Amino acid sequence: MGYRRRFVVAGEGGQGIQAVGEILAAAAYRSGLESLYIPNFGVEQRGGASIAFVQVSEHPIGAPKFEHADIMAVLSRRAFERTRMHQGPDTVVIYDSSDLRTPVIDDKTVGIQGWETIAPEGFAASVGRERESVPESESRPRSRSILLPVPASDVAKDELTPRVMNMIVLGAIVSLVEKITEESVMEALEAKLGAKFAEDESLRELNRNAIKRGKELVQQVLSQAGVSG
Amino acid sequence: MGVIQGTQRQFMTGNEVVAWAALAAGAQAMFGYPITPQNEIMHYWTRLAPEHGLRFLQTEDELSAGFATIGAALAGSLVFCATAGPGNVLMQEPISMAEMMRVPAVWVIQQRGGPSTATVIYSQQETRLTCFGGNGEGLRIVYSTSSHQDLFDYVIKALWAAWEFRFPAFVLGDGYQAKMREPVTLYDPESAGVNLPSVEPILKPEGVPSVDREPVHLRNTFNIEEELMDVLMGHIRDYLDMSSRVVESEEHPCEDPEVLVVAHGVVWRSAREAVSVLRDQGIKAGGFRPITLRPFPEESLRAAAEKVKLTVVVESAYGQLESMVRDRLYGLKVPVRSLLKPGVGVTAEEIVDSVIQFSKEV
Amino acid sequence: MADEQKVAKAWRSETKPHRFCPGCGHGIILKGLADVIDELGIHGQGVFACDIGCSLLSWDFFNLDSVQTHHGRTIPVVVGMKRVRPDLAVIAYLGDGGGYSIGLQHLISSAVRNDPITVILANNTLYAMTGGQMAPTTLIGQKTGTTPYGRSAEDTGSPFMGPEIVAAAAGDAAYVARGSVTKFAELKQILKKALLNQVQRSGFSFVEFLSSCPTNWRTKPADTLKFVNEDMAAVFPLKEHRVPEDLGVDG
Amino acid sequence: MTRSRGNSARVVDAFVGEYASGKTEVSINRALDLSREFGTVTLLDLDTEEPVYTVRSVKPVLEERGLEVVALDADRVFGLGEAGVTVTAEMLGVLSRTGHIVIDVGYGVHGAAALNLVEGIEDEPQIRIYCVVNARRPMTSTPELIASYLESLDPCDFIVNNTHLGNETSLEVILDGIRTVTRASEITGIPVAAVSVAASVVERLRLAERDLGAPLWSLELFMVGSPRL
Repeated sequence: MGYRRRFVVAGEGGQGIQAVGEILAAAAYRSGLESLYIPNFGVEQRGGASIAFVQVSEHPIGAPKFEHADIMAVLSRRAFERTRMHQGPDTVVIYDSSDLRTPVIDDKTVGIQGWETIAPEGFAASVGRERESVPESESRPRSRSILLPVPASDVAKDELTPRVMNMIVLGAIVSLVEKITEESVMEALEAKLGAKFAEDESLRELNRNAIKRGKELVQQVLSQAGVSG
Repeated sequence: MGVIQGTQRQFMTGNEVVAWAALAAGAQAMFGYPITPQNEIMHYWTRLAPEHGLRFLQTEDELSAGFATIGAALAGSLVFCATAGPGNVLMQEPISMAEMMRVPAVWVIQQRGGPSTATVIYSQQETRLTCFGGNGEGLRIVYSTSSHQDLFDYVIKALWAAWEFRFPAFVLGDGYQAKMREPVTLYDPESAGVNLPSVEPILKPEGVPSVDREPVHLRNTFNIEEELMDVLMGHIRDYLDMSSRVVESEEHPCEDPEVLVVAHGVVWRSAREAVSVLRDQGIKAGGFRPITLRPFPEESLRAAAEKVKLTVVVESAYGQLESMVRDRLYGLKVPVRSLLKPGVGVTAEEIVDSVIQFSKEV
Repeated sequence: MADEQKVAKAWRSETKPHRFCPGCGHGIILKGLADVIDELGIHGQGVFACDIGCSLLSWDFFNLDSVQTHHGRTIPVVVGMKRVRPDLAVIAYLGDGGGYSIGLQHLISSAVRNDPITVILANNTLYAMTGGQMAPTTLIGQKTGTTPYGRSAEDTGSPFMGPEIVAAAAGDAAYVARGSVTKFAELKQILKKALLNQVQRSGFSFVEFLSSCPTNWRTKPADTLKFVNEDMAAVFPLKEHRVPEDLGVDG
Repeated sequence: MTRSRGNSARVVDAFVGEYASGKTEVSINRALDLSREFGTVTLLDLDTEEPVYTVRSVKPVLEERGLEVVALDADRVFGLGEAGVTVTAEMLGVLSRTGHIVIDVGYGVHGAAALNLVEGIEDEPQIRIYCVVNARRPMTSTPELIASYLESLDPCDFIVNNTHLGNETSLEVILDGIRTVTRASEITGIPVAAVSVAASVVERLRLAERDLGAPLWSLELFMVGSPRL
């Protein structure tokens, strides 16, 4: 079948999941690959999780729907529950090891309530930062599936700004895909956010640094685990 | 000079592609009412509107959008409309008038789950509605697309066909195609040698009525049974006459196939992929895709099915394509099995498993 | 505008006598419309669209290009035309069922948008098309096919006040009025303003005319007249509800 | 016939009745009978209620049989059922014609009121209004229902008992009908002018040999089969 990679990126609405999917797909396209991106579909759409499906290939891509992903990035427990059917025996799962407990929307919550509106940055903080580990032991039975903990939220908050957490995740994903060049990622970033960068030059560096940090975080995990790049 | 310079490879959503295709074909107006998953067609059309002098009106409902589309077409405008699901249901009223009065307008249908409100996501459950909705005979041209390239090509072709043959024409997409992004080649149809619609006022042609010419009086009401049948038989003859010029299908070839997988729309992508996998596994599979669902490519389907020992129909609906296929294969001995997933996408893996299972059974 | 030398009469004699019943108000409204089109000299730009109902009997009434549509859907059809051909003078002709019941959303929305179209509605208090059933405009106590014991306000509400409601939805640019087939001179003045507001001011116009249906009312000529002038007029006041300040009509 | 008006006085008979009571068949037969006896007869279709199943559909057949038929022509009934059933000046002025007049009026009370539209009807000395009753129809199935219906029609001069069950008409149906309608006639004081029965049934049940309490009108049926305009 030739070279082909399938991705699932999943998290809470407001975390910038779809931007990761869009830039990932566009970067693959700019790298000379066929590429297909589709936002949430199927039952995954319900319940507030935001999911992006991306496929890249040397050949034209068939169905937008697939069973098992090569790489998954899951940024909340709920998103993981919604997408675990795509975790196959060989799937690499990146997860936010600094993950926050899914915020509870109740009648005390002020502001917009509804589909894909929860957990914007700042909001999560307002409801407290309770840690929860994501794909713990119960997800392990999938024999060879590799889990990569990436503390994206913590790094974003402590080193950059919470808003760029998703770009750290993007950096982590593309660090595992040789055929997507760094140059094309930056081009796709520019195409997506160029207008915003024009308003505030500092944002460009912030996003670029986040992508780079994502790569580094993956390298760290892999080297700790004794796996070479 | 067209709005697209030369040939451009772009990475876009399907809804964007529809708007660009309509623009490239020279469409001047669109009428619409918000319904997911076709909304972005209206969004892009309205964004493109000022630069290209395009008309748009968000109407009070789909009935109004459909009838305004008819009014604009009668007045000689290259016009289209887009809808989905429950909107498509309402749209059948104006579409039936377009059918009766031979109004050359184009509808883009981005199918969503049904019946009722169901899901806003994806489905192939509007296949029968789009082909045969309304209180008539389904005198429509329906192209079912499976990729962004199809969306671009067939929106242009549907606009041409509607005016060439004076039947309402449809581009049947779905929520996946609407929302997903993939590469597409945009081109200027004229320089690419593609047929462009030839548009003229139907209701208000040149000249002053009763001075230069007779007034044009259009109607869809008739007095007696025989009068209606005369009118309809004229339409039906025209429809049958044009069919050979309109029908299209695609095959995924395989020498001496023993199994034929039939699918339309986005499911064709999975079917084609499944056929390749099956062949790798030593199963002699072939694929058939009707591109036009109205008129249906009957001859090519029969020719393909005659050669095989098993036909498998795959669709994201419960037998809407299957019944069309069975109807066309009547009299052939080939058994027909189906993988039916109403309102849900189908993966290549599922098709492979089903074909293997069905092959064991027959 | 039509070429000066090419002005024809809007009245199409080939299709006369028309198909309306003796004493029907439609023929009076349409005669007035033909006169006004001639007087304004807009024959060359006029397009006539009619609804389902007895109004559809007007489909070939005029020497104008015309289209007969579906029940209640005439307004969106002319809106579509006007959007792509602003040079046309489009006229939507419908009854009270098409305008106030099945197509009310189109009437109100078009008024809100100030679509530059002219909508003419005949109010005869019932569905003449299908054999005299209750319409939104049926008077309290009036017997119809579906109110055989008379319309009751408790059960089916009160007569629909079309121009009053449309005037409330429309802006200052709209012309909205109610006339009567029993007052022909005023009827023509109203029609003239309704067309001028479109062709001169690109404004929306809606005019209702109290109309007669002796066939379904089962009335003799004198009673027909009395029903319009007394019974109907008592419920539906004849007046102009909206007149744009700069809408000028010379005699 | 109930009364002989002789050759000098003209006949003006109007037939009213419930929906699908058989008004039209009775009207046609009455007109044909009159034309056999007395010459020129005009049959007026004043059924403004039912758009299709009326005299209009058999107009050519009746004209061949020598009747003058005043009904809408097909080209006058544009959009039939959508545009309503219109009347013409010719129809409303029917009383100005010479010869006998038979009027087939629409169904129900509202239909019967259409007679009011005919010019000069209130001053016509020869007008006789017949109510056609089929006691096998639910709204006129008992003497009391028939009586109340007849009163609602006011004025009504005679009853035509047209009780039948189509092809299933038996002697019992006819005799039952006679009992029911006779009772209604006693309640209202409105005489029964005739018992009308399809000719085939008359023959099958040998009704001509029986005393039915009123003259027997043997009906030749014209409205069977699909309607024609």
